[in-house]
Amino acid sequence: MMTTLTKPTEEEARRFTRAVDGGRAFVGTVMSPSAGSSAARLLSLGMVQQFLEDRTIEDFRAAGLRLNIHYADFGFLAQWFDEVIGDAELAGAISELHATGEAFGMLVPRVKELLQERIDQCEEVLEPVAEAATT
Amino acid sequence: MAETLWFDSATWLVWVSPFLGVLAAGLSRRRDPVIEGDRILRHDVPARITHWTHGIGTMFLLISGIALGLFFTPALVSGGQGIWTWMNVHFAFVVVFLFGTFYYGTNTLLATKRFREHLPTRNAVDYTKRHYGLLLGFKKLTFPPEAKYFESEKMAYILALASTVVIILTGLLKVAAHAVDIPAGVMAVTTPLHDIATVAMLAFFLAHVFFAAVLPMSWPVLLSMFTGYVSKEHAEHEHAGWMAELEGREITDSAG
Amino acid sequence: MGDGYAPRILVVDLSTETIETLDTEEYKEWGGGVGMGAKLFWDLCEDKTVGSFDPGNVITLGGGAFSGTPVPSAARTAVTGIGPQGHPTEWFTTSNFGGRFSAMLKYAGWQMVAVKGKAEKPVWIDIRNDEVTIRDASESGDGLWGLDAHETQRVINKIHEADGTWRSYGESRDSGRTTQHPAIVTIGLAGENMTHIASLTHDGGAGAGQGGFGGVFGSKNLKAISVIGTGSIEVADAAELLSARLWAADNYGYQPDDLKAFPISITGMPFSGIPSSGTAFGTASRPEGCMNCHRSCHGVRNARGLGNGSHCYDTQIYQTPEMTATGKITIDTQGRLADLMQGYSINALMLDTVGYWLGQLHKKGLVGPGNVVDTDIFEKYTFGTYEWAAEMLARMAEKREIGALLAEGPARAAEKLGRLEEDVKSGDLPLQEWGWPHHYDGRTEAEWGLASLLSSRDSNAHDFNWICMWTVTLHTLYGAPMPVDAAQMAEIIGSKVAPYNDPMMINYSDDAIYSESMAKLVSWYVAYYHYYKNSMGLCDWAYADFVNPNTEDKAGLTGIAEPRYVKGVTGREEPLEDGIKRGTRIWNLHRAIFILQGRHRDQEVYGQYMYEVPSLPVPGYMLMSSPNVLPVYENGEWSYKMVAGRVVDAARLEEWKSLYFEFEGWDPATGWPKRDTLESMDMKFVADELEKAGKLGA
Amino acid sequence: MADNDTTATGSGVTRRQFVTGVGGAGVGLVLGGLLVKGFILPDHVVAIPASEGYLLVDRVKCATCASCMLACSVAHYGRANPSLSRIQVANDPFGLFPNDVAQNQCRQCPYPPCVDACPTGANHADPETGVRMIDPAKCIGCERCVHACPFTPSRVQWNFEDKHAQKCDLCKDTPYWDEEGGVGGKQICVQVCPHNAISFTKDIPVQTDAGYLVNLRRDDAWGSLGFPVSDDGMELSPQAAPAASGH
Repeated sequence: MMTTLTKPTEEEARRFTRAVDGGRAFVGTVMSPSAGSSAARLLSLGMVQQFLEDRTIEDFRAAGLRLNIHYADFGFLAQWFDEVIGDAELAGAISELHATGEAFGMLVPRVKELLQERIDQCEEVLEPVAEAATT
Repeated sequence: MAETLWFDSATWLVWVSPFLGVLAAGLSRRRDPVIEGDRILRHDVPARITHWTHGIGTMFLLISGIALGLFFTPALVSGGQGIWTWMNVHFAFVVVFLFGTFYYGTNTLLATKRFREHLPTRNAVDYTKRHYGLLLGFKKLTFPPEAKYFESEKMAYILALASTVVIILTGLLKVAAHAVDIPAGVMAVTTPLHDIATVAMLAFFLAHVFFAAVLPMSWPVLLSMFTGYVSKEHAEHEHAGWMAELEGREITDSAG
Repeated sequence: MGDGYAPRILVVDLSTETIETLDTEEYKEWGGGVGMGAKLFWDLCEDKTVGSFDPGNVITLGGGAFSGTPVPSAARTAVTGIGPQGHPTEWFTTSNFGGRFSAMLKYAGWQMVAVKGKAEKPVWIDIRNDEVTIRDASESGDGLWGLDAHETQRVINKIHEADGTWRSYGESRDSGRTTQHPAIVTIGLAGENMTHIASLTHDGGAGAGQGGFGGVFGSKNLKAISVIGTGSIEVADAAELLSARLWAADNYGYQPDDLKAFPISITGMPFSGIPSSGTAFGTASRPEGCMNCHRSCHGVRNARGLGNGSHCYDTQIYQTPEMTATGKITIDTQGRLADLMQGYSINALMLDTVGYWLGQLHKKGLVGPGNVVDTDIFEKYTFGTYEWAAEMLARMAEKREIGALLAEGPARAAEKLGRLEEDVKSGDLPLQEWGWPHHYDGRTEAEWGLASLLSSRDSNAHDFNWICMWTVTLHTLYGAPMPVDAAQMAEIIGSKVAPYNDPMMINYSDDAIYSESMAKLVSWYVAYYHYYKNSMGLCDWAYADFVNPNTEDKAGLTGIAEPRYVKGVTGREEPLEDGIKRGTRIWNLHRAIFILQGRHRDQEVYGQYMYEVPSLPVPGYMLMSSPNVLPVYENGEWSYKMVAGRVVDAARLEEWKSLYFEFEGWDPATGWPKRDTLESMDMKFVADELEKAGKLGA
Repeated sequence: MADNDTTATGSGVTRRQFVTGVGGAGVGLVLGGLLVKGFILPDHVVAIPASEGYLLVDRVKCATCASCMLACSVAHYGRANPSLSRIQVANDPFGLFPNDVAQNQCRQCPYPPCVDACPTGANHADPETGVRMIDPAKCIGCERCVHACPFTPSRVQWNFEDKHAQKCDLCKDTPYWDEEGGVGGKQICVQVCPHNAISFTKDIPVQTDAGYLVNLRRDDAWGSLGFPVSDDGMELSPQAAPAASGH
């Protein structure tokens, strides 16, 4: 996917990558065949990106019953980025993907890519600042 | 010699033993019972030899056979060495038993009278009732004029004879199986037969030991199996029929 | 002719250290497992209202007719008795575990074992065929007390000199011999210390977690039951049984060397499910099967301490905290924790539930030294790390610090803190029913929740869950073509759920879950798992098999296979509907025991969150949610639909309960069985007892 | 002289003389025969034909489920009992992959010590197929074959319920199974193994563990499970019965 997100300012980068407190976490779902479903509280952009796993139906077949689905509702995820993180642009991009109506598993790699792109952008913006701070 | 089975390595002894018995019978000189003063010769030397070789053989065969038993009891011995030891014990007494039994059998062939005196007569039921009824305290009964062997013993003899024949035939087949290929179907009948005959043999053996050795009244006769002689007094009381025969007179039955 | 049963039932009274035997014949009508177990409990437990740790409690273990025979996937051992996990009442309940125990028990000549009373000092029961010894487990004896559950088994193996070569039990040539290890069920510290969260551990990773029976062992001063058997289980029709086994595996199972024959998607497919992955957590591992099972879902790793034999929830007890804290899930954490947990004999759901709950309270600032939840664990360790979890397990097992409170189980702990109502309502402590942690979701998978609510535990039977929810949801989420469409699924399942045979039973629409079709579904579901699985011994991971990817028409083996197994093992002609009747009978007996313990329909309500919190994630909410897609019949047609997002309607649930009680022949006012119903099932003895207690349905 | 049997038979020989003759001749015959057998005839060497079938196992693939054991005992006896199985899977519940399991199958040895040890020919090579098997009816329960087996645990078992030795017959004689067994037919353990971790071959395997322990993992299927399809890098100890890990 081509870059679609605008480069954030230093202030935005800090905001987009911050960890929120537990009460405002995004709740992902771990679906386990044996354990049922449980909630994963995701506090930051980075954690969401790590949480989402790029899997295919083949992976589930090979793993037998030991592989879990890491599920996030992309509609709610977009809402969370918008309302809690304050990254309306990322929220919009996720919403757009969500609106395609494609299967969750098909969207995961694209959402992950999007999130990674945002993470990279923020790191890019914040790195010189961090370096400056240490020198 | 952990795994040596004499049945396997010394099979020939089993074959030679019956012939030795036959040979011994051929070479033996027998003496009939006779009154010698106040005692009576009841069992001559060959009788005693055949009795004890057969009897001791039977006892150890029963013990070892039951310990090893394939079909009628869990084996009393543990696996491996225990089995081999007991099989060898069984073997040793097979040799002894066969010698004694064939010795006896041949003797009997040579003197059918000896065989006949072991067979029950038409008095069997009546005598036995009176004999043991009296022992059990039925005072109104009178002691029957038993011959050399009690009628009850004679009946048991038939059982012993039958089981011995079956045991020997099946046993020899089992031994033969160590040397030649005997069809499995034959062995499938042989082994259980051997075991069933053993049960019969055991029943006879226990009864025999009880009546002939455990009951005090039989002790004089037991002794005679070692010395050959019983007292005249004993014979007159217990074997009135026999005494009459030895003295060449009519048998009188007090109940008759 | 044999009928698959072992001849005797062993009753051990630990108070008097005496052994009693019962004739299995008297109990065969109950199948085995939780059927026989409940009847044994009925007969042997004099006062059914006692607490779980009372010496009067009776615990039974054992399998059914199928156990230890070539019936595929029939290795479960069922446990029954009063369990300490239940809340507010410690209900009579059941649990089960895989492995070899029930089979070995039968080879030893015992169909079931029941333990009552309480030993004066720690003991263990050593069963060697018909020789049963109550042995000293304390320091003065075999020194088992205080050992972890794995070490205990190693010591017992040593006592037996079990080394995989032939060894004899008895002095005779014809004494039994075996190369096998004894099957041992045992407890670790959590059981010894009589916690409410203790499991029974068997082998490396088999265990009965739910119910808390580890604590019952502890309360009886019973460290372990070890059994070695060398006898035979004679089956009625061996040729039919072997043929059924091969027929099932060849036509319905996976084909081990033909990848193409592997099912399109295995996750939801019961009988055809393939072996566990050969690389659990990235380390080579052996897919290991329970006794005579074709599924092989356990795993033996190549390094010690990595959850050997564990395979299930036990390897996932701390996934989300680790994920949340570190962004990944590692064998180093999960595998080691699985081993620790098995060693302590702690119910796998407990660390997960307690961890989540404390995590929530911690975020609310309620946890810390001197705080509402008075503990320093968050100060000393980081939540999400191995160290935090290992410390928490140790504290719970040893009843140390906050562990003393948590060892009471989450419901009692929250109650003591005065937080039960609030935290269950918010979903911070999702206890769906009877203090049981949320597992599968009764809001969407109605039969699962309802069966749990009307029994005494999380129903944990995945018959419909694998097919109707997992398969469909997985395929939906990953955009894969469905093995069968919704109409086909309804038709196939409808054809298999005799005697009702109503395709509408799997209609999970918002309305249908309160209808009579759901009453039928719950009734069938409960009867099937009470009889075929928990009594006869079939494993929940393989049965019922409704939809199967290996057949032309996608119809699984359920309905055909069970009667074949029954025929092969017992010689009895028993069509599926007759088996369902047996299951219903067992279900009624269980119900009667609950009622004697004080059960009334008014108590049968879910944890409050089920009525209030929708089962879909909304920012800021904790929900125990999942995007469940299920078959629905709406506007005249079948479809798969995401039904997540709904809550339970309290009023409609109450109406449905009345409807269901009527359906089962129970009094709708109370939920108590009626005399007619019980007598029609030849259970006059139950009706009499209920009447005596004034609890017979009107 | 009490001996009253002096009656001459028709040929002029007394019965006593006759039996003496028979006894003596019999003794002579047996002893003579022994002499001939021992000193004159060469030691007879019986060549035992090779078995035409063998079981191979893959213990890396084995699920330790004992399906083979139960099926074996049911097919042969109509009873489920691991102790009566002719293949013995021994596993250590606390062992480590891949050395936690041994699949102890009979190797149908080319020079079978168990057949040699049998005193009655009960343990024999099937004349048609060479499979080493036991005729229970001929077994006298001496257990020599059980102890003669060079492998541990012994591949010949004492069937303590039916009281005879037993060993793998490649399912030639399975009264409780409908299928044709033996060399030309099926073997229940091979059929029932959920992982195909037991296979049948007509080729004589190499006479070491390596010949009988084979890799039966097909790359496509087992590799897709993430399962090690190659033995390389796996430290496989020689197949031995695993002990309970008591350390």
